[in-house]
Amino acid sequence: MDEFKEMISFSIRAIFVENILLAYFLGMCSYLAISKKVSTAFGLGIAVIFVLFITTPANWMIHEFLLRPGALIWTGVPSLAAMDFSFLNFICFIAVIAAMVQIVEMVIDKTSPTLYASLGIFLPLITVNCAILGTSLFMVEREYGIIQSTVFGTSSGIGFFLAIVSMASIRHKLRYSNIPEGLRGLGITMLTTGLIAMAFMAFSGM
Amino acid sequence: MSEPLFSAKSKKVFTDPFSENNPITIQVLGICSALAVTAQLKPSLVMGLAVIAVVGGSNVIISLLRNLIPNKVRIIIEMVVVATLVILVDQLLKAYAYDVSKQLSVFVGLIITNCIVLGRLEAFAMGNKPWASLLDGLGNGLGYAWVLAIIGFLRELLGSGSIMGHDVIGKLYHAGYVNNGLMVLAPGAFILLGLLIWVQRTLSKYVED
Amino acid sequence: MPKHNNPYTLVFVCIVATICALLLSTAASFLREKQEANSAYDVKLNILKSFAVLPEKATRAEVEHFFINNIEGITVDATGNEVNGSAEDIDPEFEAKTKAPEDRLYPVYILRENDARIAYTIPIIGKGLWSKLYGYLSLNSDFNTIRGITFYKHGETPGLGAEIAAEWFQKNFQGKKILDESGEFVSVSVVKGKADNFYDEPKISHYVDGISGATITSRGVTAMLKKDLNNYLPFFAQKRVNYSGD
Amino acid sequence: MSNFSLKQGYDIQLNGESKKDIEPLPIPKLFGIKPNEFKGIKPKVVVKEGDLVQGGAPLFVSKDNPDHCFTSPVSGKIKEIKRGHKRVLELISIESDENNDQIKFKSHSPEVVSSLTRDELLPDLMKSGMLAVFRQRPFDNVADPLVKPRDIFVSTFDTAPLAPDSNLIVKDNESYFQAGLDVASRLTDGKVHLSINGKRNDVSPAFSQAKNVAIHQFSGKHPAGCIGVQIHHISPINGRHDVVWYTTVQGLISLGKFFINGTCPNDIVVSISGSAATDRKYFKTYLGANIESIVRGRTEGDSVRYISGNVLTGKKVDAIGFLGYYDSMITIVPEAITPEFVGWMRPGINKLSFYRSYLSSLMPGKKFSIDTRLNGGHRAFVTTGDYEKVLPMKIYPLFLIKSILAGDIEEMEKLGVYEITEEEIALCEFICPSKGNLQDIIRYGLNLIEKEG
Amino acid sequence: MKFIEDIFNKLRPDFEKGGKFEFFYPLFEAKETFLFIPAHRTKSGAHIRDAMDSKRLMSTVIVALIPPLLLGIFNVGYQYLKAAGQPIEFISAMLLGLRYVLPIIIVSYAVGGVWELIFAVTRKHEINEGFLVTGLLFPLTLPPTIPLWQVAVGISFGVVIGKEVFGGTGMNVFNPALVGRAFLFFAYPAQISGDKVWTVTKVDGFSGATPLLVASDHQSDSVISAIQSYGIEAGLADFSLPNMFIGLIPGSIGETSAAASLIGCIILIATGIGSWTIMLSVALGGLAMTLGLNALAPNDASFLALPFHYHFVTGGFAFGLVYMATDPVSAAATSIGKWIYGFLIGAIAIIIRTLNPAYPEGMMLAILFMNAFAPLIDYLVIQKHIAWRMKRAKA
Repeated sequence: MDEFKEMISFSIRAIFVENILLAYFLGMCSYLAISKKVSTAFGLGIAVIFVLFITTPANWMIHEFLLRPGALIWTGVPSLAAMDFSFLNFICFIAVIAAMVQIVEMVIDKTSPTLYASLGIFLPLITVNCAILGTSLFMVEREYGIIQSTVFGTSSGIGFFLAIVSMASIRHKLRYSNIPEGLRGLGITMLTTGLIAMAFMAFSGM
Repeated sequence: MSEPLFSAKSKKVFTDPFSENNPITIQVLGICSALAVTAQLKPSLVMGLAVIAVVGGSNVIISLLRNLIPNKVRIIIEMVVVATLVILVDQLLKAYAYDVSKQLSVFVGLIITNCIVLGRLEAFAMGNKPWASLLDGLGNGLGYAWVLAIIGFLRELLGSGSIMGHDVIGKLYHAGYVNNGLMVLAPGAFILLGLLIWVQRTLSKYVED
Repeated sequence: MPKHNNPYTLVFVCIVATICALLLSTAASFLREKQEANSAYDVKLNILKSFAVLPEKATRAEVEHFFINNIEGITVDATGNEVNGSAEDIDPEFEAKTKAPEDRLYPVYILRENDARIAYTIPIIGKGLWSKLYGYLSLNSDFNTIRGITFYKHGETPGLGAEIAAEWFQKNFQGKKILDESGEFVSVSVVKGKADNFYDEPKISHYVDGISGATITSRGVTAMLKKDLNNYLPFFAQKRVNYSGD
Repeated sequence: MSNFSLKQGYDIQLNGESKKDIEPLPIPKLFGIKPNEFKGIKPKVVVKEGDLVQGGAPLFVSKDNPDHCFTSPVSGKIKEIKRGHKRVLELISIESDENNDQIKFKSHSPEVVSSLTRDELLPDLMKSGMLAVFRQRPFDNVADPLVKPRDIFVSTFDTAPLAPDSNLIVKDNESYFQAGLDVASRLTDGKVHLSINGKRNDVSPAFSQAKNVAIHQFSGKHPAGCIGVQIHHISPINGRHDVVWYTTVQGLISLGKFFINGTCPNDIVVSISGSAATDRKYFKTYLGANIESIVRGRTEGDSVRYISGNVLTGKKVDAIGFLGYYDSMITIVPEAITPEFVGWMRPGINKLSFYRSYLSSLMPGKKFSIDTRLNGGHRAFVTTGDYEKVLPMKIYPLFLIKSILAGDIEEMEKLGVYEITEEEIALCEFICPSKGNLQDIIRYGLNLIEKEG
Repeated sequence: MKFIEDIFNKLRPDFEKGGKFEFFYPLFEAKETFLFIPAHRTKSGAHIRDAMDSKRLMSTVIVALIPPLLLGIFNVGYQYLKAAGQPIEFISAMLLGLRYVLPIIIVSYAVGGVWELIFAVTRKHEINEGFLVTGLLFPLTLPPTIPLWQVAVGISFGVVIGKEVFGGTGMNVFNPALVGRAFLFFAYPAQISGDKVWTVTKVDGFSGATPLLVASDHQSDSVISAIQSYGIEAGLADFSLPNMFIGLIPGSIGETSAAASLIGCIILIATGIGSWTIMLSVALGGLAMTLGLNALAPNDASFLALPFHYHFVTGGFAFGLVYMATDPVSAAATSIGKWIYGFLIGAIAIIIRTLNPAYPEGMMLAILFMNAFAPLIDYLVIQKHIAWRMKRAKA
């Protein structure tokens, strides 16, 4: 029970306090590009949650059983067990993410055409979304276990989802606003993101 | 094809990204990862250098290989090249700039997914000669780096009252001056970048629809 | 763009991958030594930091030199007895993970000045909000007064939890006591807000100012101090007896 | 009969109601028809200045459908064909020969009228210009003869400030009114929906016992009498091609007269009201009559504004201007002349306000004489939820308006722009503290969507 | 009056298009419409207009802000005298309070006004009356000891980043006064939190903890008795329920008094200017969350056990509920949206207060947080409405 509680508060922290986007600036490119319409923001947000939910544990296993120092101990070969392949983290993670996204895309395409219609276009975008790679790298850096990693990944996705959906609805509201010329588009989006990030800090310390 | 190395055209390729076609403030690329390291000037500068190296290097490599790369696996090859360069940079930092590499932590790795890099490869290096690609890469890297440097400079100055770790406020503290804590936090970076974009776009008269 | 057939594609990818892999492994093995030296140097630097003995702008050579000449690493067991072995070889995390409490060994670094042991540093490791916090705590040779503290590795929120690495926070600890007036171990706690709002003399010497907005990190620091100091209490007790006899 | 009790709305309490008394006026010298009142029509003039015309003779026709005519109300000489900016046709004025000669069309006995088919009715309606008594929603255009309306709606009461009482108008015209209803019922495959005022118990039997129609009772404050609001509750418009027609009591009476008498009726009843009017009552006058012939000697004060229609949606006209084709009232209010010192700080016993921030809100039932002051400057929208209080429709007016300002046609459609015209939004405009010109915005949006869609 | 009118008429050509001071037309407009309701006539649409305009709207809010302002001024003096152990007289307390509060308000209006003017002039829009409210709301949320330069920085941030970059009043997403306040909170935490800032005093080592600070950090068996006994022991503040309700306790200038906010609440609801929906739903959200947390509280000593009426009278709950949450521009605009918006503000405020150990006060941050989500709430409500329309069209 206590562990469960711990996970809940861990998850809340990952969603609000350490929001992958608002606190770590990860996933900004797709956030900026896709937050123009609320419906597409919803789509991308859901896709990010989904992909993070899958890739974070997958990368955890790669790291745990192949790459980290001493990971190959299970092979029983002493020379392998002594190897440290962690310098290959980046390249393996990105490959796993690309492959996973590809597989997810194909599976969805086969099983649920409606879901594919709404998520399909976002999936390729996600490969280059740094929030996905960043989450895996954080997981390694912070030495999370498998469960923690999965919760962390999913929560980061939810945090991204909240941020992008809130931003998209604000941009929707701003459509008729008389924003100074140099600020239109990217500028006001940045400033608004700053203010949203400030609002999210209400939970910092929890 | 005896174009001089520093022709007007190459100069333009090189300098355009500083202002008119700045990757961050105009093209809206690659804002991602980099902002996180701008709480201080030093890591910002190092991050800027790392990006310059990766963009420049990968531009040249891809440009050299451009006629050999099968189109089908283009993106993957690009990713592999970029990732290799990034890992190299990361390893070098760990070996020769240990302090900064600790500060940069995972964000060096995230250069891989920085849209600038892939963006330049796709938009320029795949269709241009190595020299032009190098200039383009360096130009874009620099255009990116100066934005990081300014943000890093302002955040460190306003947030910590220092520049490159040296206290510059000094006596002002006695007069009641207090460092602005928000600048150290993420919102400070967003807001400064927003304002920087405002200034830069007003100066270059760029208006987004 | 020329057409490429499948075998070509495959071969091409393999070649690129091989070149990259070769390049990376070469670089990795070539640079490994340097990186390891870096991290070893880092450990030394942090140990010295916790003693607060380094001049402002010490060069790397000076640090290495000072470390060799003035620092002695020893190992103690759970009962506080010195045992054979080098402090550098003990990984406290590994000990805690793999051994029963009574079998564990603990590293201690000692600062010598003219052959006198004047301060002792122990590694401290604990959980913060996001990450493990790593640091060193040094005590004066009365085994009561804190000489310095340093945190060298953490993944806390910049501006909040990461303030544990800030000078103002670490300075707070200097001169605080881990024993109360009757000699009982009470450790040092990080309060929420300003310590002097809550405590007066003599209690104030067991409390330091907290970091606003970083309660969990602060709590983590309090907990790790209590836990790690506790491991060394037998050693301190032995030495203290000797010390008072000095 | 279905009952609708509308909670939202606001009755603007104005001084200057007219006496329930009809005085006939002599036929005026000058008449004018304003082609731009007939929305959705590209007019093509078929007369020249100096031509002699009879009543019921075409002045202009629709460019898209030359059989669709708009006719002269009286006999006389074409005095002027006035064009404005970009040669837009603004006015055709006719100097009446005071004979009131009318072209003869077919006449029918009342019994026959109700058995004619749409195909038999339409040619005469188009030729005589009588089709113009029908307007259609969405867009509020003149009825398009090529479109068969889903339903036809008639409101027998007007809740606008100082609006004339249609009980008085229908008096002695009951059979014409019923004949008009009968004609209307032949023009649609759906129903004719007639709404009556649920707040009154003296509704004319011509309304409450009308035949061939579905009767609905509406009770509530303004804009309960607005046709758009009633359509929304009875059978809403669901899209651009969901076309319904609507008309007025006077329109139906004219229609009845046309088919029974065989000539275009040009007499109408117009009320004069407003705090700057003196001889406030109803006058029997003519379609397209010049204003001066009606209001001369009936105003007080130096500077007044003549409004053809009510204070919310009517058009400002000069004394030398003309009565609007669809208007049955003239409102005369004082123009604002002098600035009011720190007006916004005053307690405001004499200030008319929907809100409760002035003392006047403590005096229920008090009537006000207010002028044409804007009462403030144009500002961005700052309040929310107020428009909804005066618009008894399930619609989000502020969001609709913002989507129009953003030029987002898709969202306008989704938010139900087709259900709204100036008339329904006018009260929102009245209460808007930011003094936004909501009617203009709505029209802009409708024009945009009509052009682009 | 004629005399002033003549002056304006004489000056007018200079300020209008082509005049030599055309640049400053917004300033002229502001001064002119401040003094007069000009005889600007309706040009299109409705020929008569409601007497309500944005000036009246905003001035009504200002009127509603007078009770907390006056009580706040008195309270600053009251706390000062009490801390110094001097007898408390009404006049001297008011004068003392004015000495500290007035400069803050003047700086807020002056600096904010300059920004407003700069943007009005360069962006050629009218000076909006909304600033009158922002300029007063902001200082009321500050501690009386705040350095004046921070007031200036805060209001500048609030007006520029909170409002003008979005295109001015009516276009903003966040409440500018709150943005300014939150900026100070994160930028200069030492000057706006803790227990040294809430009372102006010359007494060294004086602790003027607010009831919430006491509740979040106490060592007593029961959180209520901790609050009540805190001041009595020290002889400084009387944290009895009635006293907290009236507001004679340490805290932000305008926020201490739930009573004064209630008077403002009555004014705003009676005039129909403040949304009672939002006010009620904030209270309900706070109540529901408090009841839930009360049930979860491990013991009486836990902050979680604090009953709702204590939450209501302490900190900025009442003030935020009446004046901040109801700001129509930054709140949800749909009626269902307002219920959700308000409820979540109340609930989140209590969550931050009790569960976030970093911030014993959560109201301002809760409102700011919900400001960010108000457009989303509205969007979802509108989508629901659109779905209803689609269904209706199919039926």
